Formats: sequence, structure tokens, C-alpha cells
Amino acid sequence: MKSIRQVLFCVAILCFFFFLNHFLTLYLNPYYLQILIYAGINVILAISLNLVNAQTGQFSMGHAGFMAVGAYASAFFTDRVGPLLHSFFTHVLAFPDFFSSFFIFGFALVIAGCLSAGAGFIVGLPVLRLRGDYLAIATLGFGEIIRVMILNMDVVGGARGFTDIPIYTNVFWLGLCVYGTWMVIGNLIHSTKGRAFLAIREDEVAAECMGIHTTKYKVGAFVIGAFFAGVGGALLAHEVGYLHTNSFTFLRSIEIVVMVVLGGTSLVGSALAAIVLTLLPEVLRFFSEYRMVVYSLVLIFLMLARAKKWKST
Amino acid sequence: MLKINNLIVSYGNIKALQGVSLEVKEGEIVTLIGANGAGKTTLLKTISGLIAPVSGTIYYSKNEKNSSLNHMAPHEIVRLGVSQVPEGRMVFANLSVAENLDLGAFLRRDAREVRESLDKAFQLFPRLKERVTQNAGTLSGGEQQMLAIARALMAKPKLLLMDEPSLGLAPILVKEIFETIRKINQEGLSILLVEQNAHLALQLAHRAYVLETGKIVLEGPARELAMNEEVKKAYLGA
Amino acid sequence: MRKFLLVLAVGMGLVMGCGKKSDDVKIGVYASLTGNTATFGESMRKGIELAFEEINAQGGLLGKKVRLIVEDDQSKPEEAKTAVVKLIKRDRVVAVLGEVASSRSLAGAPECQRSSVPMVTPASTNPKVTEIGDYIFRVCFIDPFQGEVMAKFAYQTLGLRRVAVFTDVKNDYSVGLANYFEKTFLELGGKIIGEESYSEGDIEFRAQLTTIKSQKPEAIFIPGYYTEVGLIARQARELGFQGPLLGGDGWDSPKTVEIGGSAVEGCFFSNHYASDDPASVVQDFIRSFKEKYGEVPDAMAVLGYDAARVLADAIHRASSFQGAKIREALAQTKGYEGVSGRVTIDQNRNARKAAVVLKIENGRVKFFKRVEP
Amino acid sequence: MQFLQQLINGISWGSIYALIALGYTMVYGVLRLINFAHGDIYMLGAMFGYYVAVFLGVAEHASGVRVLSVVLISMLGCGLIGVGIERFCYRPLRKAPRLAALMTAVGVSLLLENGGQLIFGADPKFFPPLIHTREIFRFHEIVLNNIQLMIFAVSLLLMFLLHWIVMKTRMGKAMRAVSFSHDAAGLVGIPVNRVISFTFFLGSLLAAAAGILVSLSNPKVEPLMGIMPGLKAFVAAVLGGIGNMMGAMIGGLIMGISEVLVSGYISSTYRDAFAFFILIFILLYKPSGLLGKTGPEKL
Amino acid sequence: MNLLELKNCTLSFGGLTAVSHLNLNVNEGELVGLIGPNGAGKTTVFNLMTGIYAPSGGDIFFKDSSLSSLRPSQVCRLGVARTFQNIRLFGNMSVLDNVRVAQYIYLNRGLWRTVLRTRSFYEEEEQVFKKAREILNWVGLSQDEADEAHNLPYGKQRRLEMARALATRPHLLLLDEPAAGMNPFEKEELMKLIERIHRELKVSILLIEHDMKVVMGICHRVMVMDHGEMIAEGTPNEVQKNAKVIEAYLGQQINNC
Repeated sequence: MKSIRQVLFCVAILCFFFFLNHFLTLYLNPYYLQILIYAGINVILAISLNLVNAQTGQFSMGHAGFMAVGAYASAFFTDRVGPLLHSFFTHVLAFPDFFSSFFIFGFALVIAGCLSAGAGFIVGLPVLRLRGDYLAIATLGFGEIIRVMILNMDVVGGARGFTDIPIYTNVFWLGLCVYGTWMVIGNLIHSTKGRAFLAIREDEVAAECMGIHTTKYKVGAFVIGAFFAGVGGALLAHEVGYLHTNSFTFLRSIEIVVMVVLGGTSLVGSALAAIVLTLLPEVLRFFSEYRMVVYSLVLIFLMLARAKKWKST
Repeated sequence: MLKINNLIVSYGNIKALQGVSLEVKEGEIVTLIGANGAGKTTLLKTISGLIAPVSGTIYYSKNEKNSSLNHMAPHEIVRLGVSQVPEGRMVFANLSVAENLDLGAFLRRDAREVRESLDKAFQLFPRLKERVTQNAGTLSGGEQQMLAIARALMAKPKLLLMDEPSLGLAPILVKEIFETIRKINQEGLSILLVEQNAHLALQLAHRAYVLETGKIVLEGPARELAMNEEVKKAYLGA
Repeated sequence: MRKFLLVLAVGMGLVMGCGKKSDDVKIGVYASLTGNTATFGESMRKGIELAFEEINAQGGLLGKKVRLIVEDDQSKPEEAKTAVVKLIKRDRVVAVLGEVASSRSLAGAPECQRSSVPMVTPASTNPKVTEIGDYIFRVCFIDPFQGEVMAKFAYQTLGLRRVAVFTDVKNDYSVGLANYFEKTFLELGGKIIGEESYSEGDIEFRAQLTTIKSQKPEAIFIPGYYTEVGLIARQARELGFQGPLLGGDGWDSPKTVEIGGSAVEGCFFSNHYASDDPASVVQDFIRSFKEKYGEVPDAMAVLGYDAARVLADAIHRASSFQGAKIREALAQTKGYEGVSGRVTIDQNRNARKAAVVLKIENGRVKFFKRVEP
Repeated sequence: MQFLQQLINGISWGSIYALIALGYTMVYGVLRLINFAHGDIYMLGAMFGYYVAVFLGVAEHASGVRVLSVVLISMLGCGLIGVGIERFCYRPLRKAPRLAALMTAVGVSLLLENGGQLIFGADPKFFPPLIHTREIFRFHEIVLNNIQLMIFAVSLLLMFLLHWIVMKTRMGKAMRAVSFSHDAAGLVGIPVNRVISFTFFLGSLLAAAAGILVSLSNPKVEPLMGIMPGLKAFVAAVLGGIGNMMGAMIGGLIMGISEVLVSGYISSTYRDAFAFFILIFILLYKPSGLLGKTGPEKL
Repeated sequence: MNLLELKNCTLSFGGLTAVSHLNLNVNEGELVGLIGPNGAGKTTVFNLMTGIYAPSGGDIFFKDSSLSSLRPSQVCRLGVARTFQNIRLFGNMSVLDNVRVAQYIYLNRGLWRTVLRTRSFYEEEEQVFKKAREILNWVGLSQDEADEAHNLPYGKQRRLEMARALATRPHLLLLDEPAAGMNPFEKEELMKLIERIHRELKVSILLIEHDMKVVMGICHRVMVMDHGEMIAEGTPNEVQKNAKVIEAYLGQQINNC
């Protein structure tokens, strides 16, 4: 009974995003569509970092590194393996084009997530011995190390960038990924098991004494966060069609951290902050070259405005 | 010399102090007793300007000059002559004993007078003199308490606020500290003493207040309170 | 705060929804006005603005005033894409000019191609940019040509045999140019005895230069931008390296001589044009640029100016603002006399034009040699 | 031979990092705040130096007085800006979670960078030679010039001066007291805000000095020049144990020397990665930096 | 029968020996007190027992299995729970969540089911909520379940900490100065609660306490530590008469705090 309902629900979700995609592509100005997609990607990034920074209390500043892993891995897959799979799907299995690219990009997203999660595991395991600012700078360092390693890999274009990535990202995939991220992380943190993340943030020693394997959870948060960062990176790669490591510097990580801090602990807050901070530079285009100055002023102002609330609690 | 009227302090939506009024007169030792979480430390922090009250007034008068301590920065309050020996001593662990004492006189300019105060402090606590170059963090608990008191005295206060000077000290040391408190009071310093150790505090003080969940529930001469049945039951365990 | 953010998000969405209408013809520019390569974007913009100011003063394009819409991309590829989408879809520009850096042109160009809006890049030298599609053009030469020019110049004209290469690894332009230079130089029979690298924005190069110097090259090829070249030259001289330094069009800026000072004396670099060229198109441009901005134009300004001019020329010839027609006209461009030389668009939509080799002498950049394609 | 030359390069470069790192460490000490904008103060130091030098015409007539006034005016300017930033951007957040202040610092940093590009222009500027480069030592392949020596000497001098201020003066003692506890410091009569302002002032002075020293040997200034040195100096401060002044100096030197050696012997491509690699390696071995204090957590 | 046993345990930090050659045992079903002057090493013993510190010498056994190389979470799984001297609640979580999360070790549903929200997950969650409410009811915090833990008054925080420890369903409960900072009324209540836990939940309890009245009032057996060593043990009466104890501890004037 229940499983049938779940399958139906999944089909409904798929259909919903499928039609939403068609509707928006037809009726929405592509410029707004573009911003919508960036906003969605940022929502995924902010929510996934929320799990690490806000829920588990591990101050990570290396999210852009995981994003880069996902972006490059998926791009490599769709660019190099994709054509082979495509001919296999269309010629051997006689899939229509639509399904072929559906599967290829689906695979690419999963691969991106898994590789990033792997990177998250490798980074998380040693680094999580550190605390607070030290953890922050170490994760920042790992992010930069990942970036420099990619910069030196000629198979993915190195300094010249990765070109000719097929454009697969659309509202359908974006919606699916945002929904998936939200569901996984949301369901997780609201369950009793997931409350362990919060418990660790509140008091690591007490959490450990209540039977929670804190290292496992901290690394777990890192891995899950990295997984979705990778998915976000993959979406970005297949939206822009071109990758350069300059898109994944520590400043990018900091942007995501700002979203999480501005939004507060809740997922809704992080998502809203992500949307606001994506829209902000676009709205400020009006200011032309002044816009980044205005952007930073607004950022400071928002933080100071929050301060009033913090003071009272 | 210190007059507090209807003081309300809150942390977020929790009211820590719900309208406290009390008074310390010139030359008095006044003690404030109560259980953990009653708001004793909050009161002292508010007097010293570390916490801003929601409402209520704190008046301090010296030489017939009345001044309100509300909205004053902690160091300005010290300059007026109200020093505090904070809970947990809070000596600057990474500084030497001499440096701790020197900082106590941060607001004083007259080097000669400071020197005199220093001699007096060493007179009061000869143990500190032996350890003058040692880092404060390496002192024992009792010595740290002495240093905290001496440091507060270096500011030449008229009113001394003390927050649980007996906390975590062996009984013999507690006695010593309390003796000192009596001594400095006899030299003309008014003292507001916050204590959990009701026995000792009531023996030492002239007057006392009992604080319970942010409210003053009893007040009067210390001796009377020590005999009070309710106090006995609640705080002396008799 | 959450409510506040929500209100903010909705409000901003509404603000973005409103647009303006006008009767001018709109041409879009996307450039790095902020971020780490802002200096190039600013220069390009100045060149383009000067060009359209002149065009408007002469009556505009096909009787209509040109309105430039300049969008900033923060020196990021993904922002470049947004900027182009905005220009095309929201502002409905008839053509797009930009970007300086190949990495951002590669992100922006596919959008132009898809929407059939012609794009002319002033200075993206990566061959891949114009391979994106038949709506993408450039007015500069490509890396392979420039690399070849300098390699031949080094080998044949200067008679150098042992050269070290010092590349900006973060910069696709620099890496590309270095590759093509090395390829040709090795083919000619020369030796690349050292390859060192730096990153844009660096100011300390002594470590790499010390290593290069110990390998005793006859010259160092530095395919970088003027932002770093001056300092590299200084530090190389400081460490006692005496040989000539060679470079590409990235050197073209008054800053190279200003920062490099005596250290860049006797060095050579390839460029699109020579500022001491007596041709009136060159001297007029330099004069009006100085008048308007109070500074000497650099390569990006020149190429921006030329890109704008070539585009305007094509629109004139097409006598239409339709993308397809402009594209046709652009593809037909032959022998257009630009400041940066005579521009002919080849079948790959790249500009075929001569390169000049310039020499720095007595604090001035002088014409040394012309190399035809 | 070459190694010695690299070592000279590294020490001179490392002492710059050390100067910037000191500012990070001092501010961290009193506020537990990573002042992200510190690297940009370094940029401002160089920028102010440039404008003052051009205004005074130092390039044409370099005299001791003019050179000194360039240095002092830009140091003072940066000091005041540092104080201003603390007053208006960080002080209102004193009671907020530390992350909020950190993010505000990021905002300030962005403001200085973007504002710098707007006000000063994005193009690099040539910093006029206040002092002319002279070789003072040459042995075979090894070259040492007066500016490299001066960077080292001035950095050392400033560090000693700072050490003296912090260890011996009353203000320095107050700084250490504030870094122990704001409340306790306030209770003994130390004007905490003034001490924090003073700390920002000192830290910004040092950053400005570093900016000018760098510009003397690498005479190019531009608005984004502070980002990377800022980040590296921050890494250096953490490496040495943030909050510890000696640690900042040692961290700075380690960073400088290792960067130069990696660039010189391996490849500059790996330079940044290697810097972080060292950092992570040291942190894993000593989780609070080389000289940072570690103790068992009190339960 | 021995439930918990420390055999010749030593712990030193750097040069400092906090606990030296300590032997200590708690029997099944006992309610034992551990007393001693400040700095005697009592809390350190708790930290050893719960796996926060690993002994530098000797061994610790719980139900005949060694604890000395286990993580605190593993010790907890074996059935040892504790409270802390200076309350360590999950302050920004609700009272209910504090107790909920402490049942962590009884959750069997894996990550997938948690994320996918299968029926078995809901069943298990329901159980957890039910149990949490039951425990809160038991310690008398039912009305406060929605409050954030750090908003509770001091006495209730102490009780919540005990409730949280009980949620792990321990065999042995370690209480670190549960009466600290309470007034005599509250202490009275607390003693009743501890005895109830012991009697009704059949939990063995080891308790560190300063307040002699509490210790003497409820403990079956008392152990006395000083300077990291065990100096005496026995029934409350025996200990009070022990010369060593009087010298080290009781001899000093004891005041009610």
C-alpha cells in the first residue's frame, strides 16, 4: 500500500518538474530562467553546507572544492563517456534521444555526487580532529588544494578550462535536485537520528557520552554535504557549458558560508538567503560598476541588522 | 552609598532579576545570599556595567555626589570607585602577578600613590609578594583569590563587590579570606558580598539580603537573618 | 530574519521584472568591470565606448543612435553567461561585444550562437572561441599565429637557440601562447631549457627567476599580461639576468614601461599595431583616446575599439539589424582598416592580420618588424 | 649557491607575511575574530603610500623627510581606517556569534576591494621608488640588495617594537588582559573598547608598513593586491598558533621560505597547494598551531 | 557481583598524575557515593569510566569487558550513562529533543529509511517520542518539553540531564555533583528522585557529591578519594569515623553550601 503510494508520489514529482520545465522554458524570459537556475544551484549548495556548518557546527570553508570535484567529474563523464553511452542507448537499445540524455545526465549527477562525497570523506577524516577556526582554515586549504590539483590536470583542460560541456541543466533537473537535497537533508535533521548532528553542535562531549559516535557523524555530515555540493557543481557545469578553476576559489566557498550564516540555522533560512544573495547582484546591475560596492555594503548592512536580533537573545 | 531601585534584567525572554532593590551604606558589609541561579552574579554584573538592565536605577554616591551607574562602561564605574572581585577570580592567567596588580591601577596616574597601594596589597597578602614574577595562571586557587582581591584594591575603590570569594577553596583558606575581608572593611571600605556559604557570610556581614529566583525575599540585619527560621531551613540546612 | 529575507527576495524579483523601452539600437557589451581582471575589462569598455561615441556623432548606425549596454561579469565565466543572456533576452541587443578573456568568451559565446546574435570578441585568442559557431567572430589574431611569430622572430631574427618560458598558469591566454611558442621554437630547432610558472596577481617572482637564471638561457619568453611583466623584468634584472625578454600582445600597455622601467629596455613583444605607426587611423585614435580618458590606450582598448568599428562596419554593409544579415556581413569583412591593422575575417571567423614586433627602447615602444600571416 | 639565493628571497618575502600575520594574530587575540579585511588594509597602505608619494613628488626629489612622511602618513591613515572599521562594523557585533562578525569582515573586505577598484581604478600603478635599489652584496651567483635587507631589518625592528609595546607598556598589558577576558578587564578598570581600538590601530599600522615595504621591492600596486598575501598571512598566523605573536612571526617565515622553495625547485603551480599542505600537516600534528596553547578540555 | 571495576588505574597528564593506582568497584544494584576534597580526582575517575580519557595504566571492566580502549559512545552502548558537573545539555534544542536524541543507540533504522521515511521509520519514531515523554513525565518535566533546554531554571536543568542519561537506559548511572548549587528543599527532592531511579528502574548508581547530607542520606557505601588515591571505603557510618577521612576531609569545617 504504502510503497505504491510512494511510487505514485515519485511519478507525480517527476511529472510536476517535467511540466514545470516545459512551462517555464516556453513562457519565462531565459534571463530570469538563468537566474532561477543559479538561485536553485545556490540553494542546493547552501542547504548542503547548512548540514555541515549550521547543524553539525563544523565550520567548513571548503565547499567550493567539493563543488569543483562534482563539476569536473560530471563534465568529464558527459563529455568523454557520454557520447559512447549515447550511441549505445540510441543504437543498441533504441532509446529516443530524450531518454538517452536523461540517463546520461542522471548518471553524471550521481557520479559527481559520489566523487565529491569521496573527496569529502578523504578530507573529513583527518581534518575533523580540528576545531573552530582551525577547522575552517584547514578545510579552506583543502578546497584550494583540490582546485590547484584540477588546475594541473590536462585531461580536464587545466588552465585553459574545460570546454564543450553539453548543456543538460534545466528546470526539471534543477527542481529534482533541489527537492532531493531538501528532502534528504530535511528528513535527516528532523529525525531522531538526525538530531545527533545538532547534539554534536551543542556539546560534542555530551553527545558522545549519549552514545553518538561523533566522528562518524561529523564525517557523515561532511560526506553528505560534499555529495550535494558535487551535485550542485555538476548542475553548474552543465548550465554554463564551460568550466574554469577560477570559479571555485575560496571566495566562492565564502559566498556559500555567507548564505548559511545570513539564513540562520534553519534550512528555509539558508535557502532564502541563497536566493536573496543570487538575486542581489542582478538587481544591482542598475548600478553598473558600482554594484559590487553596493553588494558588499548590503552584505554588511544585513549582518548588522541581524546583530540586533542576536543582541536580544 | 549604593542604592538600587527596582532593577529588572533579562536574558532574551528569561527574566533574571525581577525588580531588585537594595542598598549599601558607607562602611557596611552587606551580603547577598541565595542558591545557584537566583541571580546574584547577574546583579553584580549589572552594577559593574557588564550587563545593561531593562529598567530600574543604580545610584552611587561618593562625597555627596550622586551619580547613576546606568549606561556606564565598566571602566568608568571603576573610576568612580566601585570595583569587583569577579566570580571564578578571573585573574589574567597569562600575565604575571605584578602585571595583574599593575593593571588593577590602570586608571590611576600618580605613580607614587600606586606604589603605596602596591605596598599595602603586599602587606595584606605577603604570599603574593613571594610570587610577584610568577604567571597568575600558575598560582593555587587561594592565591588567585588573594590576587583578585588585591587587584581590585589597586583601583582604590570605595565600594568593593565580591562574587563568591569562597568558591572552590579549602575551608582553612576560606577563613583567611574572610578575615581579610573584615580587615579591609575596618579600614573604611564598603563591601557587597555575594555568597552561597550563608553561614560564614551571615557571621561576617552587617546586613543581608536573600535572593530567590530574581527577587529579594528577605532582608535585615545579618544576625537577625541568621536566626530566622525560614533562612535556617532554606540556607543553613539546620 | 527569515521573513525579512523572504520579503527581500520577493521585492528583488519584482524590481527585476520592470524594464524600459526605447527606440535606439542596442548593442551589448559584457566585460570584467570588477574582479581580478577588471583592468582589462575597463580598458576594453573605454575603447568600445569611444568607438560608438564617434559613430553616434556621425549620425549613428543606419540612422539610429546606438545605445551601449555594458554588463559586468565579475571576471567569472558563469556570470559572463548570465550577462550575455540578459543582454540578448532582456535587452534584446542586436549584437554582442566581448569578452577579453577566452575563458569568459567560451561561456558567453554559446548563448549568442543559440540565439543567432552575432558576437565579436576583441581579444580572446583561444582558437576554440570562434569554433563555437558561425555567429562568433574575433578581431585579434589567435594564439597559434602569435606564438609562431614570436618563435620565428626569436630563432631567425634574434638568432636565439636556448630560451626559457615563464608562463602565467592561471591564465588561459598565457598557457596557450606558451604552448604554441614552444611548439614552433622546437620545430625550428631551438631548445626550451626551462619552463617556470607564476599566477596572475603575483608580485614575487624571484624564486622562479633564480631557477631560470641558473639554467642560463639566452632569453626568456614571458607570455603574460602587462600587469605582471614589469615586475618580472625588474626582478630578473635585479638577480642579474641580462638577456632580452620576449612577450606577446599582453604586454601592450604604458604600464609595462612604467613599471618595468629600465629593466624592459631592449625587450621585444608582438602586437597588433605599433603606436608610432604614422597612419592617421592610428594617430587619430590615440589622440581622441587621450583626449577622452587622459591616458594612453593599451591593447585591450585598441582591440575593443576595433571590434566595435568592425561590427559597425558590418551593420552598415548589411543595412539591417537582423542577426543573420549582420553575421553575413561580418563574415565578408575584408581589409577593414582598423587601428590594430588591416582586418580580414577568414572562413573560421578569425581575423587574419599582420602582427608587428615591437622593441622597447629608451622608454618608448618602437616598431621593429612586421610579420604577415 | 642557488639555494642560498632562494633562502634570501624566502626570508625577505616571509618577513612581509610575518608583518601581516601579526595584525591577524593581535586582532584575533583581543576579539577572537579573523579580521578578513586585514589583507585589504595592507593594500590600502600601499595605495596611500602611492598617492602620498605622488602628491609629494617623492619620485622626483626623494629626500629623507619626504620618504619618512610617505611612510608615516600612510601608516597613520591605515591605522585610522582600521579603527574605523572596528568601530562601525565589528563593535555592533561584539555580542553576536563569532561567525556573524567573521562574515561582516568578509563584507568589509569585499567593500575595500571593490571600492578600491572604483576609487583607485583597477589598473596597476607604479609605486615610485622611494629608495633606489642598490646591490650591496654579491658573491658568485648570490645577490642581495639594499631593499631586501631593509625589508628584513625594518620588519625585525617593527616586530621588536611591537613585542616591547605588548610586553612592557601598560597598554600592552591591557591588551593581554583584554585577550584573556573582556569582562575581567573591564572590571579592573581597563577601557576595553579603547584597548581594542588600539589593537586595530597597531595591527593596521603593521599591515600598512608591510604594504609599503612590499611596494618598495615590487613596485606595483592595485586594489586586489591584498587578497592573496592576506590569505597567506592568515594561514601563517594559524600555522604559528593564532593569538600568539611569536607564532605569527615563525609562521610567516615558514610560509615565505617554503613558498619560495616550492616555486624555485618544484613549480609555482603547486605553491599555494603546498602552503596549505604544510598548514594541514602541522595542524594535524599540533591542532592549535606550532606555538598555540593546547590543553586537555576541561570537563 | 561486580558491575564496574577499576583495577590499578593510573592517569597522568604530562607530568601530573591525576589518578594513581586506583582500585574501585561498583556492585550490581548498589547506590555508591564517591567523595573527597576539591581536586581529589573524582571527576577524572568519571571521565576514565566513560571513556573520555584512556587510563595510562591499569584497566577498567564493566560486566567483565574492558572499557579502557573504548570510545565514550561505545561505553554508553554497554550501559553506562552519566551527568556532568557543570551541566552540559544540548542548550539550543528542546527539552524533548534532548531526551529523544539520547535514545540514539536504540535506533535500528538505517540512513535510507530515515531519509525515505518508510513506515518502519515512523513506527520507530513514535516509539522514541513515547519513551521520551514517559521519561520526562517520570522526572516531572512534562510541562517543559517544548522549551529550549538553556531556558530552564537551574534545578530543572539538572533533572533534565538525569532524564537524558536515563534515556540511554543504563545499567549504571554516574552522577557528578547532582546537588551542587541547590537549596535544601531542592536537595531533598533530588534525593528522593535518585532513590526512585535506583529502586524503580533498577539502575546501579555511582554518585559524586560534596554535600555530606546527601551522601550519607542515600548511599549504601561510600568511597573516599584524596590526591587521586582511594583512602577509605565502607558504609557511611564507618567512613565518618575513619581517621584518614577525618584528616583529609571531614576534619575541615564542613559547611552547607
